[in-house]
Amino acid sequence: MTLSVRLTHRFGGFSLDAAFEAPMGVTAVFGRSGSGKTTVINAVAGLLRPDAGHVALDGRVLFDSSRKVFMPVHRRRLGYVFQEGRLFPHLSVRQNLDYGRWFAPREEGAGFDHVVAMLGIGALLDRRPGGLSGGEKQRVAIGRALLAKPRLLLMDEPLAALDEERKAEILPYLERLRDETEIPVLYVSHSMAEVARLATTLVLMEAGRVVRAGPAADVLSDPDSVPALGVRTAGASLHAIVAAQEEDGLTRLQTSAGPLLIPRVEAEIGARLAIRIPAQDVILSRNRPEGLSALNVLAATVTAVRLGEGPGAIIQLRAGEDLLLARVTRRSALALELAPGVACFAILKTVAVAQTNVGGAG
Amino acid sequence: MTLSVRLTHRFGGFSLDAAFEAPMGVTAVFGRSGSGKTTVINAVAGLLRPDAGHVALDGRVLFDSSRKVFMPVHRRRLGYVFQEGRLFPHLSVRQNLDYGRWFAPREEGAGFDHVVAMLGIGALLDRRPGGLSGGEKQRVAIGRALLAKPRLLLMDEPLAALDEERKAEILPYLERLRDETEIPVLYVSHSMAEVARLATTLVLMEAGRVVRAGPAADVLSDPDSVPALGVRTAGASLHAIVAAQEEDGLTRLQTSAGPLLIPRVEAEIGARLAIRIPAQDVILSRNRPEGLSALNVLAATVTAVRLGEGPGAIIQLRAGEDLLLARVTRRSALALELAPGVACFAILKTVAVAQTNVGGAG
Amino acid sequence: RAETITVFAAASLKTALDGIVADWNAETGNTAVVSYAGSSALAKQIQEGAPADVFISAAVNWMDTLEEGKLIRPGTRVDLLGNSIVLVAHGAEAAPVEIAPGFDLAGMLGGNKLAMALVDSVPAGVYGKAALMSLGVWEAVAPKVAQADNVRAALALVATGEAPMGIVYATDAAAEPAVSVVGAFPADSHPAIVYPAAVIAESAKPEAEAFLTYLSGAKARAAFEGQGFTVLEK
Amino acid sequence: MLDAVPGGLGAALSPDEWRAVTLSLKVSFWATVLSLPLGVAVAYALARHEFWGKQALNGLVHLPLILPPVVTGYLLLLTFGRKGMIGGFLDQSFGLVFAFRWTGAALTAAVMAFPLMVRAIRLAIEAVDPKLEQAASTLGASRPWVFATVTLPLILPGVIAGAILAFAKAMGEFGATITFVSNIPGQTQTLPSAIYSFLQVPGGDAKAMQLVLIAIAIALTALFLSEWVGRSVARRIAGS
Amino acid sequence: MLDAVPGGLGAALSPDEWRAVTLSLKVSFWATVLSLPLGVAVAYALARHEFWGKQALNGLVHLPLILPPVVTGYLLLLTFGRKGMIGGFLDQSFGLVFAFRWTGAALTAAVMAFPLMVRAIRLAIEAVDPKLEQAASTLGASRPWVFATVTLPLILPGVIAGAILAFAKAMGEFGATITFVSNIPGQTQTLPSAIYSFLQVPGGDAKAMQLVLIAIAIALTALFLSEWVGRSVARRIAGS
Ligand SMILES: Nc1ncnc2c1ncn2[C@@H]1O[C@H](COP(=O)(O)OP(=O)(O)OP(=O)(O)O)[C@@H](O)[C@H]1O
Ligand SMILES: Nc1ncnc2c1ncn2[C@@H]1O[C@H](COP(=O)(O)OP(=O)(O)OP(=O)(O)O)[C@@H](O)[C@H]1O
Ligand SMILES: [Mg+2]
Ligand SMILES: [Mg+2]
Repeated sequence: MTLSVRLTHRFGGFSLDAAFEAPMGVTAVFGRSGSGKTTVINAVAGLLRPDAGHVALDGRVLFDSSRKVFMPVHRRRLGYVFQEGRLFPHLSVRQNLDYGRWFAPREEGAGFDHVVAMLGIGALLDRRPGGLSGGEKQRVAIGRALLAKPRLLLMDEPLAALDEERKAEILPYLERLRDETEIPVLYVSHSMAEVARLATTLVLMEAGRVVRAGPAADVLSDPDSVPALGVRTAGASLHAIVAAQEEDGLTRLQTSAGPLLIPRVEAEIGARLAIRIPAQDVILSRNRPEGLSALNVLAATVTAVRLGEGPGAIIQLRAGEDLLLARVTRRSALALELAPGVACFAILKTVAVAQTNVGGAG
Repeated sequence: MTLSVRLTHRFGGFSLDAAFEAPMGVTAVFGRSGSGKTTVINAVAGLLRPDAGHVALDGRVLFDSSRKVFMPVHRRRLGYVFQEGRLFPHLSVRQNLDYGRWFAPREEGAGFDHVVAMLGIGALLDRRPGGLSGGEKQRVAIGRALLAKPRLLLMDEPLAALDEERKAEILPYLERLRDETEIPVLYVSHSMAEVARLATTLVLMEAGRVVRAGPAADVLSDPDSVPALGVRTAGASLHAIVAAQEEDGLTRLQTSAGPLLIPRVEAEIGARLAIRIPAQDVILSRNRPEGLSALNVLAATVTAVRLGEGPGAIIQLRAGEDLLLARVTRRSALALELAPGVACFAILKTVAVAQTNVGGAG
Repeated sequence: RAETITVFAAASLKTALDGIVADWNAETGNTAVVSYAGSSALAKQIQEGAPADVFISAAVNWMDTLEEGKLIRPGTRVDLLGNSIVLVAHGAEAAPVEIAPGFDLAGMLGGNKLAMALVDSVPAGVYGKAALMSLGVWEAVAPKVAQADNVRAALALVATGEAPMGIVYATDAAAEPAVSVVGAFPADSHPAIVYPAAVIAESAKPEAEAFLTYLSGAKARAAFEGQGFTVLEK
Repeated sequence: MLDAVPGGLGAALSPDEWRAVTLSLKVSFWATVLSLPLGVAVAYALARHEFWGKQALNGLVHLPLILPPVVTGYLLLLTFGRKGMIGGFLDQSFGLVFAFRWTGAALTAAVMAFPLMVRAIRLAIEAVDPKLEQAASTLGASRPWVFATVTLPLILPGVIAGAILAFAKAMGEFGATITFVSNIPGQTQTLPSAIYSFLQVPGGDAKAMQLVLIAIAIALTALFLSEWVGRSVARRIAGS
Repeated sequence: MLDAVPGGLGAALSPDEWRAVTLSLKVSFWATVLSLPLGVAVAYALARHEFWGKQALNGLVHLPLILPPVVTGYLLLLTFGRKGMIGGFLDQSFGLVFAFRWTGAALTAAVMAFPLMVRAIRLAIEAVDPKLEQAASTLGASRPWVFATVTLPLILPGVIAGAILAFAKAMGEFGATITFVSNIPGQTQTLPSAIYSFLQVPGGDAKAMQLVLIAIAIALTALFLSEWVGRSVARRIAGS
């Protein structure tokens, strides 16, 4: 399934002109406040009729201004998690969750009990949305969208109102959704941790325009997209296979660059994972360091150096078959004489690989 | 100025029983979704009349159930930034911002132009809130509260809807507010980065109860509070004085444990700063490492070791006069033979000290 | 010195009275303003101190009530006008009906209604009911009576054909082209239809009595008769 | 049922007056119930749609409010009377007769109360956040479903308010009713007609006031009932 | 101003009829304007407060809707007439006379239109999110200020709707007016009273219809004006 989007639209002072393809998996739309993310997602949902453009989901045309096609919202079969919940105030939480099921085909999908348990909203089922806390509301909204068994999930900062632990609980479910079902997801978020973990495709927006779009791994590991992403959110992904579950609570992975120890991941031996390594969590060394608390040292070769305007530099490395990004100071880059072709070691703290940065291979 | 809060309240299945003191500065209320944070803040604001308790701001009693005192909301002089904006739909952005000024004393305070520029909402002034994006709305809400010149600021996840860069722009202003004015701030957030940067006092809530409260530095550097905070958000703060602005864009700080290089901070030489060092950004080594891209190596002594239930361990270190926390794997802790009294080196990436983690000394 | 007097008059007098008032105003230089409403409303207003100088009622009983309440100036009450009630039928050329004791009105109506004013409260209805009773046909007709709140509404029911027949004042019937008078009720079949008039006790204006006198004058007589009223001799 | 009302008021009423009371209830009830769906539909159209002739429809709905009731009654007579255009058609096609029947009284009451009903419902609809309706449609609900499951429940207090307002108005309607269907005891004599009759004769005030009290009692009961229902609905929505 | 209306309708009207038109406008205008603050206050009290006697107040407000207009007019005559309790008091204390003055017609119109006005405004108030009012009070606004700067602007469409509804109702009010203040040309003869007069005599229908058209024209103008104002207010709120 593929979503293809091409849109132009004007509001007073703001003009949108965006085009991208969202293949299977999670397509994250990333950009500053006011860059037009919600506008794009609304146009896909059919809540906004754009001035011109074309939107198709898996060949089915949802909107085509040239042929005057505009499929009504309710026929598009989307699950939309809104930035502000939008729960039905007159229905109980249970009835809110059930709402989309009236219209969904009877085919199998996420089960009610399963979704409720995963979102931790079992105790709320008989309450009305009026008295729920901000995070509780958002969890119910997510459940409601999931249970509508949509052909496309639209999520507008669905986790912004949730605490870290709750996020960490829900993210794996979204991953499973991405990996096990054929539902493409259009995901708006300000959190690069979320985006990097979930996204298979990344669309970077700025002032109504798409400045970069492509497979998440490519965009994230490209030093040139660092300015658009923000220096602190850049980072690349390593592909790995689970090699062993060690008894002190670590999981040993095999990557093309060597072994990697991370906090335990509940996965079968042999399972494929993608590990996001934020650029600023990587330390470089010209010679193999000894006696550090950091357990992971990968041999690598510098492939590109991009000096920023500030005191930092982004170093792109090849470690085995994967690309890594490291963010170091310009001073260190000079001191260590880092330049394309130079061999070095990438040091990585085991604990820095957080649960949110481990995803099933997308 | 001090806010003292003692409250009990029941809603259907939820019961609140919380007491804490919020001295000058920012008191962060941290806890999971549904733990009662908004309920506490509403009781302080006077939007909720709790079953029993006592709330006083700087000796002035706002609520006292035993003496049946309940000061009306509008006389409390608070600036409340709500979780959901609550802008006045019939007023322009400018009029929204001006709203509280009608009732505020003419004394000096944050100027209109200043606040508008800082929040980047100059272009929106003549618009109505209806068409603003989520982040734009929240910025206006923050401005509106600031311009009311409150004696107490209440902020309920004010930055949750903002992107990282916008957050990074607004945070320093909140810090300045904290440092330059005498306005105490009660700040609810899910983001430990924000909390750790802003909070002078920390109140950790769980299921309606205060599980820990105290000066942020103490709570954050105490290995015992790690479970309540969540392992990934623990960390301590170093006190530092700006020593020099280097020409390659770095700032050299002097700490009691030695020099520290961080990305440029706009501060006078001699200014005092607090640098938050997240526990998971610290790498430990028994011998002084050489040839690393990490520029900061501090000599330290282990003061406490706390092994977690998982594969991790929290090491508390004394570096000069400050306490640091480091999160390492249990395996490394054993391999490096870390135990109280052991001397070691803490390695810190320069770039890991993000703008959001540098604050004026609270 | 010109004076303004206020006349409270039954609404059915409007056409005739408007002309007479215009004449009187022109001749005397005084001004008479007329408030037209139902006799009951006007009487009640007079009871509550309305600033009326002259009252012309379509209902004898309301004038009696005012007189008992000493609300009209003694000696000024006159029976000003007379009227008659007629049986009308829908259509411009309906066949005449002979109205006599026991005539088969109910049979003529068949399943349809006889339009009247409210038979227990509005004068035209009261007179009509009395006539039918004295003719001995009320029992049979009663279930078929549709009562309107005034004569004009009853007439409208016949004019539209909603009811084939109705009992209304001769004055109203004459002016409605969509109905035809098919018979007149004998004058002795019901109490005399009288429009009493009087000066109100609280009125301090001599012009009020002069106006009342003028209403019995030749010019006024012509105007009333032009509308189908009979002007009663003193 | 009503005959069981004990003592005082009830005892002093003649059978005709009792019949006026029950007839008024019947007329008002059916006028309200039957015009409610149309009222909701018209209110929805006026609140949420732009269409050709919208202002004309709006004006038409409000006419009975603006016109003296006698005029409305007369116009009804001309159109819905047996010789009237619509009335004649309905009579011949469906045997549905309004003239001199309680059905006509109900029609009149419905027409007279319609503007009040539509206004109340329309305001309620305008207060519903369209974002909630959008949310429902993204979940697969078509327009009618969205209306039935989201809009309608949310405007329920407004609909109840509108219905009760209409009921109260119908209970008090007199001028148009008597003009259109006249006053036939037991068939079209409603409570207000009976009251009017008593006010027309000297000394009838006491009797009239007795009936007025009955009218007030009925209408206020309906009113308080609606307040109570409206409030409990609102409370349910605000969260248990 | 009105005399300048050209041709047709205007030309054929007698001075008395013109006076009825202008008087109706005056009466309806003042009835609406003067009762509006009270209407807003009562609507606010009913929507947002619990107090002793609330249901009694609610019932009282709705009485004119429930009662046949003649009854309301008669009750007004009894209480506000010169011999009535309140009327006598107001006359002696303030020289304020309602009976048989245009002020009485305005009072009647206000009373008759009050339930409609209050209902409309109350629904609008109930639709305002109390959270916005809370936000205003945290910014330092006292209850009255919150009302003036937040609640009132937000309910403006409802207030306008209520006012226009009241105006339209006042323009059409007849039964109670003629019963209370009679039908004195130039003083208390409103447009509907004039229409009534013409309907009571043979051959008056044409004239009556002419006046009806004028009444419709005025009321519909007001109605469309209110729609337009309400819509532009709503648009302003929705965002430029
Ligand atoms: N209905 C509207 N009328 C006018 N301007 C609008 C409207 N809706 C959105 N805009 C403007 O379009 C721009 C993009 O809005 P949008 O909501 O898509 O931003 P966003 O990327 O979702 O931001 P955020 O992250 O803050 O939610 C903003 O500048 C906004 O003010
Ligand atoms: N009016 C109410 N009626 C019933 N329960 C309520 C009400 N308001 C809050 N609660 C319950 O009280 C608990 C605390 O709510 P509160 O809004 O204070 O949480 P919170 O800590 O702010 O959560 P979040 O981070 O999700 O905003 C929740 O379980 C909530 O459902
Ligand atoms: Mg958005
Ligand atoms: Mg909250």
